[in-house]
Amino acid sequence: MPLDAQIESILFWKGEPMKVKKLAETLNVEVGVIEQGLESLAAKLAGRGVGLVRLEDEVSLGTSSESSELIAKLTKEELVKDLGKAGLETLTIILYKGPVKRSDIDYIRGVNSQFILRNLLIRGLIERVTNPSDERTFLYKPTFDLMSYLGVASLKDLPEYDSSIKALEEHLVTQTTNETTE
Amino acid sequence: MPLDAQIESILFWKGEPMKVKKLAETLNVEVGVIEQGLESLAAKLAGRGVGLVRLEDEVSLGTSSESSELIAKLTKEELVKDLGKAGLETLTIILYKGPVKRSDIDYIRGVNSQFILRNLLIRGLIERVTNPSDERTFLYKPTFDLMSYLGVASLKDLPEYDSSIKALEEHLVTQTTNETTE
Amino acid sequence: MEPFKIKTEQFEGPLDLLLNLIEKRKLHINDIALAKVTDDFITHLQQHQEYPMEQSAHFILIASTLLLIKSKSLLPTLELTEEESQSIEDLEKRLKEYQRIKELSVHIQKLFGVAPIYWKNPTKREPIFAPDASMTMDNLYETMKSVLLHLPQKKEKLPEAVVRQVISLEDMIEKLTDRVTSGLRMTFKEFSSEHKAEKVNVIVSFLAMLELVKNGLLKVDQQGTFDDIHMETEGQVGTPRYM
Repeated sequence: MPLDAQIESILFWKGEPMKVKKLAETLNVEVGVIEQGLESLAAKLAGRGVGLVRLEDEVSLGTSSESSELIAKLTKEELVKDLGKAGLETLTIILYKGPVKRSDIDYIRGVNSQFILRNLLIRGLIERVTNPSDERTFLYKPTFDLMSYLGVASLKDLPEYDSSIKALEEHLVTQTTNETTE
Repeated sequence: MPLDAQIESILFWKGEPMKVKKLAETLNVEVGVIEQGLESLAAKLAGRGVGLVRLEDEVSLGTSSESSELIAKLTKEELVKDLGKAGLETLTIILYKGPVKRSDIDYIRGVNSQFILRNLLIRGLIERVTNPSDERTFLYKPTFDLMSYLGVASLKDLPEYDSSIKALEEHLVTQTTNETTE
Repeated sequence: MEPFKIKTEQFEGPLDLLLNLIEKRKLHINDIALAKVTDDFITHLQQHQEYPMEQSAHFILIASTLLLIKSKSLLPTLELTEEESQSIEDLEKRLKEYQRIKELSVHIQKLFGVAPIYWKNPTKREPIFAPDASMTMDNLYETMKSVLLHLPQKKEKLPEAVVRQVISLEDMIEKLTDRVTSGLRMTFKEFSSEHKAEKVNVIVSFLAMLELVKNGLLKVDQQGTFDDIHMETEGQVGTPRYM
């Protein structure tokens, strides 16, 4: 059984996002080999009813976005589509800039984002992880459920993703130098 | 999107067997057409990690038989894995507050608990029952096995049961009232 | 310039309001645009006093930077400290970044919930009772205590510095009003030198002064480019209408 098929089996069985590293351990190969397997799997799934969704170091299988109307008819779960202005702004910052500190979100929006972040966390649209460069703070990043709502298989598929990442990073550099005066 | 891909999407999402007739209704075609689509899907899935399983008038997707060893290994791992902080936290809330809605657990923890609940269910630590006051939602409660493992005859035997419940309830009330203003 | 009519719209914060004002006038983000919308911004603040304490603190901080910009445009001789120039520069940068986020958020709005990807429903499995060594009564109780301890606070405490500045704004208006009603002829330099302890007071004095100017309570004249600004009352001075 080829590696891409093995990966497909595991992801199907799991039905949840899985770390690439975990796949490598399970299949007893290097991470690089898994990455190749994932590429090959993605190619084989092209045009099919199921596709590979990637977010940072995790992957998951999901229905292809062409079939969402079909599934929407079958599912009883109603998607809560209302984000509100604050939610929309905050999600945009996290999507195009994440993982991002709360202070950065507050700085860009000019208001305290505590409540809206909590709201988005509870809705499962974002997640909070410990900041690797400062253990006392957190970083906010998108979840697979957010990808699901947006119907994108990768952040790179978001409109203007590449150009905006660059623009925002330039801002961030100037901001970090200013931060010491705050 | 070709019919076989549409069928694949639906069966993938469903996660359990589905009647061929139901597929025909959903896709608004004759049963015979679905049968052709299934044949074509089976052909496309040959040699892959996921295959079509047929049982009388029902079909489902399942991991291919070559991967059964791999899956058995993962299943075992899942059961012995550490619950972790998030798992223990969720379990504690269900023990004290159960039967409890998922949204209440999410509010109390301030994060989404979807995957953790799934793991606790698989491990037989909690069970899911239909919410008597809202049939579309579920309530989570500790299993009998868990109670006897802990040696508690009743939830009231848990340390500081009354005061903890009171604090949780108060929080849930303020949460709900805040919610409407956001 | 005519004060811009602002619809009763819910703004997410001072930057949201400011951006809205600039975009309504079809201006690019720069100091000229900011000076132009300063009055609109202050007007909005006066008409919407219902913002909660913390919110209005953020608004007032931005307002003081705006008034600084406006003052500079009215009085080119006004020397800005490095910190003041920095705060002006910062405001422009933040606005530009916020504007970019707003543009991008249009994409997100269009995508959200339209063609979702669905995950696989969990396949039914017979549960196998598999407890974990961490599941002891002690641990469960400790975990409950920690859960209760970490229940989110209803309101986050307002940073003290912010509160102090808000309060000083009101003080300053009161003091300035007292001074001018006594018909005293004074210069802005004298007035602000009484409070040189804190830079923010200078801004706030300006704010108060400009506010009074706008309400027609004061006449400001500047004799020469490098002269001080003279302030004097024009007839009867009432309490500034800050309600």
